[in-house]
Amino acid sequence: MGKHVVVIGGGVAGLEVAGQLSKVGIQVSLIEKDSKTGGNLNKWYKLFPDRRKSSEVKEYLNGITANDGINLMTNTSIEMFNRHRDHFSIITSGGRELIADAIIVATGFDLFKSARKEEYGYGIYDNVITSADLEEMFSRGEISLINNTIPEKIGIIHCVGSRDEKVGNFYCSKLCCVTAVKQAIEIREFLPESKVFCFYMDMRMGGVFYEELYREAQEQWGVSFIRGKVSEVSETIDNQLLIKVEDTLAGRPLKMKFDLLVLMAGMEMSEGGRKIAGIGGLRTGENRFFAANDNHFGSNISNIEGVFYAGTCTAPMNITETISHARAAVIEVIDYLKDSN
Amino acid sequence: MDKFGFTISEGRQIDYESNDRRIAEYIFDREPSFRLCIECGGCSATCTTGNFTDFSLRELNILIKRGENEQVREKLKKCMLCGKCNLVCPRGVNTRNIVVLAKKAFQKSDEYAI
Amino acid sequence: MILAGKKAVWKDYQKEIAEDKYYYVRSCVRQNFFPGSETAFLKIMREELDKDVYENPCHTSCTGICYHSDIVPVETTMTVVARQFALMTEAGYENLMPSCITSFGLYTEILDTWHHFPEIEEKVRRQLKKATGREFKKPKNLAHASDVIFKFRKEIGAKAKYKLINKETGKPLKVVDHIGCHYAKMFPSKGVGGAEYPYVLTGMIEEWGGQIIDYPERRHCCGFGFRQYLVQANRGFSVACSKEKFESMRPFKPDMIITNCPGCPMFLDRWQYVINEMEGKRYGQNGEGIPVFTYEEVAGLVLGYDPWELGLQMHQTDCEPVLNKIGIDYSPEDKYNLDISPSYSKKHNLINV
Amino acid sequence: MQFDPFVIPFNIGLYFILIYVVTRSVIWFHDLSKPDKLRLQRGFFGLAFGLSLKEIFMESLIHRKILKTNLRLGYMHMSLAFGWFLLILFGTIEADIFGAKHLNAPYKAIFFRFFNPDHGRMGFEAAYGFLMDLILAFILSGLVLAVTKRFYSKVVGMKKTTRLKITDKIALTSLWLIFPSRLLAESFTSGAYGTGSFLTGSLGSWLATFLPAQQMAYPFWWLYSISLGTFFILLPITRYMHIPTELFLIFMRNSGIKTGDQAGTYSEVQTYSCSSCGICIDACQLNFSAGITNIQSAYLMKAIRNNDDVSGIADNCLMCGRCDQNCPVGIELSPLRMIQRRGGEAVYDIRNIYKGYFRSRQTIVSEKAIGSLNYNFLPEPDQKKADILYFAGCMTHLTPTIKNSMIKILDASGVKYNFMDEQGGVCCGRPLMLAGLDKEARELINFNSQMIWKSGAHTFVTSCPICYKVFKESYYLDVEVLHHTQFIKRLIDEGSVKMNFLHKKVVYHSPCELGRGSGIFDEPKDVLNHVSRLEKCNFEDENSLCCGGSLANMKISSQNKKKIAFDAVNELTKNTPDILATACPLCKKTFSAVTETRVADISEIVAEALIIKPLKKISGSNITSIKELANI
Repeated sequence: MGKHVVVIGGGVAGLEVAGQLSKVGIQVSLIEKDSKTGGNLNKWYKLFPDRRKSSEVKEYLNGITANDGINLMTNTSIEMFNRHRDHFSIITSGGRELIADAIIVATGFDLFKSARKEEYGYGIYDNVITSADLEEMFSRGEISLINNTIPEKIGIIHCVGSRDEKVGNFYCSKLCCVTAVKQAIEIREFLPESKVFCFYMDMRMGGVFYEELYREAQEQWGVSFIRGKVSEVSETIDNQLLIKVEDTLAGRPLKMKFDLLVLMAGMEMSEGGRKIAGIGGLRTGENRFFAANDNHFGSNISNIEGVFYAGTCTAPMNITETISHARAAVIEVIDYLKDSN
Repeated sequence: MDKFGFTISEGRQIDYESNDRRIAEYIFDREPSFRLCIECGGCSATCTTGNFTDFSLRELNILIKRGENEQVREKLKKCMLCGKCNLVCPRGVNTRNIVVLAKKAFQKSDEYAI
Repeated sequence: MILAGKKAVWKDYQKEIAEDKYYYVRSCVRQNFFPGSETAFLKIMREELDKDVYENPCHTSCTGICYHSDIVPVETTMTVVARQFALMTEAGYENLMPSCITSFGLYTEILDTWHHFPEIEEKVRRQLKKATGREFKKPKNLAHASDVIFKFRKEIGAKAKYKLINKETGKPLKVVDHIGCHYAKMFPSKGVGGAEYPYVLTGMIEEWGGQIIDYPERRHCCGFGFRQYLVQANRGFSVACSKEKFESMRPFKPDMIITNCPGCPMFLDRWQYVINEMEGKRYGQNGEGIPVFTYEEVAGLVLGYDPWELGLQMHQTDCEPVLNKIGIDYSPEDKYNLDISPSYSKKHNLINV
Repeated sequence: MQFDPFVIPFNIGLYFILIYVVTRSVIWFHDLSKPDKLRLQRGFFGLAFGLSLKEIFMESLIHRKILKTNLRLGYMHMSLAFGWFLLILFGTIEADIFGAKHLNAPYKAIFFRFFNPDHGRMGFEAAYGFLMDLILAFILSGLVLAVTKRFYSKVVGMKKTTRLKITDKIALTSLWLIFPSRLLAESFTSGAYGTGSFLTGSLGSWLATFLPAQQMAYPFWWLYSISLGTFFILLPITRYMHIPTELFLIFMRNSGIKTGDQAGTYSEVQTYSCSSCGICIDACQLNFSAGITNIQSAYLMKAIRNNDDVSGIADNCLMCGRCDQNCPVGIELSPLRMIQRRGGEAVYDIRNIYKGYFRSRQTIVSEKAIGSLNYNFLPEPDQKKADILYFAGCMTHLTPTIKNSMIKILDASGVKYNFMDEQGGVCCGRPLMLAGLDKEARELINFNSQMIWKSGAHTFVTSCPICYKVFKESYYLDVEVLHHTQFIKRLIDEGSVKMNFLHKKVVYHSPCELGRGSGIFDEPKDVLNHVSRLEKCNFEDENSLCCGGSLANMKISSQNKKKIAFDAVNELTKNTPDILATACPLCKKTFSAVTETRVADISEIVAEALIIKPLKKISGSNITSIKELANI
């Protein structure tokens, strides 16, 4: 067809879109701001609910994008793009101009900056870490505290930056619950002597095999789940973390000490995405993610003709959903390119 | 000592670290399904005793787990062991055994105390 | 504790504090419980820092205590506050500097309310005009007196005669800072360092040689909480709050407590006595109690003011252990020799109305 | 005087065990309650004695019941027990007739061949020798089976064999050695003297061809004596104590003694009567469906004998009663288990001991509260007057179709009744009793009893077999207690209700508490036959299965419950019935969860078939419901 599509973002959605488009013979330029593709997937060691290694998914994505039809541009971001009558002109950070028939935005998400929840002391207390930090520990194969001792009691705080009016995020990131359950199990696997407690507001186990994983965590791994939003964290004299929470089911406030606290950071519109929205005039919703044209049958379509969305730049999604959403975007693009002929 | 017309209030906070959770451990060891409770309250809703009193197995489960044993001790006696809770539980928690074990554990802790 | 992380938070909560020309409003509670504090503050501002501080004797209570006790309706409170602003406007000042944390919180709250609901401001203006014939301008800068001391902590440090260092061991004194709840918990952006890790007192202590300790219950209320204390039946709750804090700070072995709110030093100080009377429990090293100071008193002490001039004899928990640790020169026999105080004050021109 | 030192071990063993058994029986008798002593005395001079002798012969020697359940296992037990008995009997006769003198010491009969090596060369003597060899061969054939069973239990048609402790192993070894050593001792002696019949004679003369028979015989006589002596001495601390104890058991049982609520002579006699044959293990659904193999009654009996901690075993049981039903010795296993559950905490309840002893229950004193109350929150019992009380029971409230069906039937029958727990009642107390908490149960029983008394009802109908059992057995009410199947049967017989015949294929599952527990097998089937095509199935009446949902098991996991239910349903629905009928809300609920087949309570089927009389228009009234109509 001789068409050219620019895909912005080389994460799961971007790679899937690029791979699928090049399969049908469309020329693709894939723009990635980092030095390598993979996006947030690179931070994760194993995936829920089956705890397969994230590298397997990366292998798959690398496989479908190992294609001559894809022009991969790393360390590149978009400075500007303009819509002309039937094409777009895009200026990259390198000063290059790309002419594209369509654009797919796959800028993904950023993890909520946990330091914004000051009361949890991320970046202030020695042993408060985020889910991503924990994944890195898993990758390294060791879970240890700042002073190189092994934690015995680990707390996991759900909903950090999600469903929280105080940080301006009303929405549910929907994957942190199952991530917490997965990580709790992994901690217990790594440290069989440890005790793990999850503090949740609601257990949102809406995905396939999520509930089963939750049950496994309770039954097999003895993970305790306490319903209540942690209100504050402080450090004790022996460098433990004291949390205050209401055990809402007992109807009583509760205090508890931990060696390590893991914050389940939620998902937010990525910085890159915000930038694109600004320069391209793309509409965003109240949740700051890109607003799709229609929530039911136009979730890939933007307010600008020829610009499409794929993946978590529109809402929190797991990898399965991201890939499905990316494939749906491919269909929309092909449809669009056909019509514009 | 009511010297000033008031007394120093006792905290309501559950102090997890200083609470005695041996009763909970005793039950965990013998009835692993104790861990499976998701606090749905199905047991309390159908409870024969709950029809007459504020007895709630869900609440007792949680208080035992937190080591708030003194609140449990007396309430536990009210259970009639009829087993409706067992049938209702969506997680297959062996609720009756938990009650029986808790009773035993309290009995044992009393013996040790003497 | 990662200091860099804390500093990053402090960076986010910087506030504008006026350089000079302050309109000072006193605190109802403070001038009764610790009258030396405000006197010392004025002396420091005027004599040590050479600032223009204006005080108006027509100034009244802000009604904060009654407002927080649900006795005075908010509109009345706003009108009273508007009158304070009018006094300031009439005196030609723009930088409001309350001594009381509750006043500071209340002014902040009212200004914020007016910002969001201008019609309320208009209504209050009308009411004030009708009642008193006065008009007002909103303050250009609103800073608590402790903010101002914080701003000039380095200058005070430079003039200091003593440092908050244990003379015997050479180690910094371990200081607990307690920030009044109304300082930043309602409007974190209006407090130096925010609400979670406030910097206002920490900055002073670190500048003057002491070391701040972070104990788990540092965010907890002192127990005043207005209604808890004012209703006698609730006082057990008030004292329990203080006790919670003492129990939490105990393992850190603090040498002293510094506060920036009028009520907190009162409760942290007096409740130590009450807890001892009721439960026989003593805090502090050797059961001497943990001395509680206002930030003005601490500033006065490092500047070398006489402890009895600062009114430290008014404290229920003896402050001598700290004076001895620092090595302050004072005469123990003059502690309750109150006769000297008025003449002493006059001589030193401390009371300046 | 015929004597040789080798008889000493045997003599020591024999006199030890004789003295032990006599002493033990004196203590046992002494510990019996007064009524039980009377029963025993009456039994001794009455019919019970004869019956016991017959039973001892049939069960202890022939092992008729085991033969019925398992031919090979029965043969094994019979050959050893009956064979040994015959050996002793005919040996004694032999010693008496052919020995040096009459009325010999017991060892003379046992070691007859040693002291009379020349005996049995001709005529009648030889024929008698043939008989003795035949008996020995009979025993040895059983022994071969026993040895094989120990190492490969399937040979005797059993899935499991009981595990042994060390003294049991020694006793077992000495038991096994008794008969081979006798065989060899007799054979060598016969070989040396050229006597003996087809077994000992042939073996002896063959052995004598290459061995010095005279010298070889003596050590085997020693071995024979030592084996016997060891076995006798170990008897009281091993399972073989069942051999003498069983005789007492049979006699006590025939005299009308029952297990009761507390440990005592009878429970001890029963415990020692268990031979660990393992039939209960095979019958147990926890074994064959859930793979739980350490809690069966044989293990419980063993643990009690060994003074082990039994709580783990005692609580992990469905109390379905299948083992009671299958026990060849007739031990009341479930009541014994209940004693363990009570853990000595049984209320000393005079009624339970005298139960069945007094002719009239009316002489029993009324209920009194015991100790501090657990359930003092219960309201003041209050009940409207009615002829018939209907009590659904806790579980039935979770299966409202049963409840509604019963109401429909009751309404249609026109009887005057009250629904006692319409708004949710108080538990019957049986679940507490099953957990061994009799004291607590008694409080609930008192409460419900008062409710029933206040109603003045003459008939009490319940839908739950668990309730039925406790109301029937532990309430001592002057009220007729009926399960709803019995009640429906009565309504049908009286013609109070009329039904259509449903052309449906139905299989009936007999609930444990109703069937084996309370002996109600026929009424439910009669009712079902009346309204549907009731089919036979492999697990009927006494042999019926447990659904797995039993409240009696405190320990079992929900997964294992499901496995039991699943296996049971599979058996019951082999012939693809339209409806799997049961008469217990718990069975219904448990089965429904694991099968596609419709599971229904009998009351539901009856309600479905019910012909409801058309409402007659009564002038001047606006009666709309059957209930109101029935009340007119």
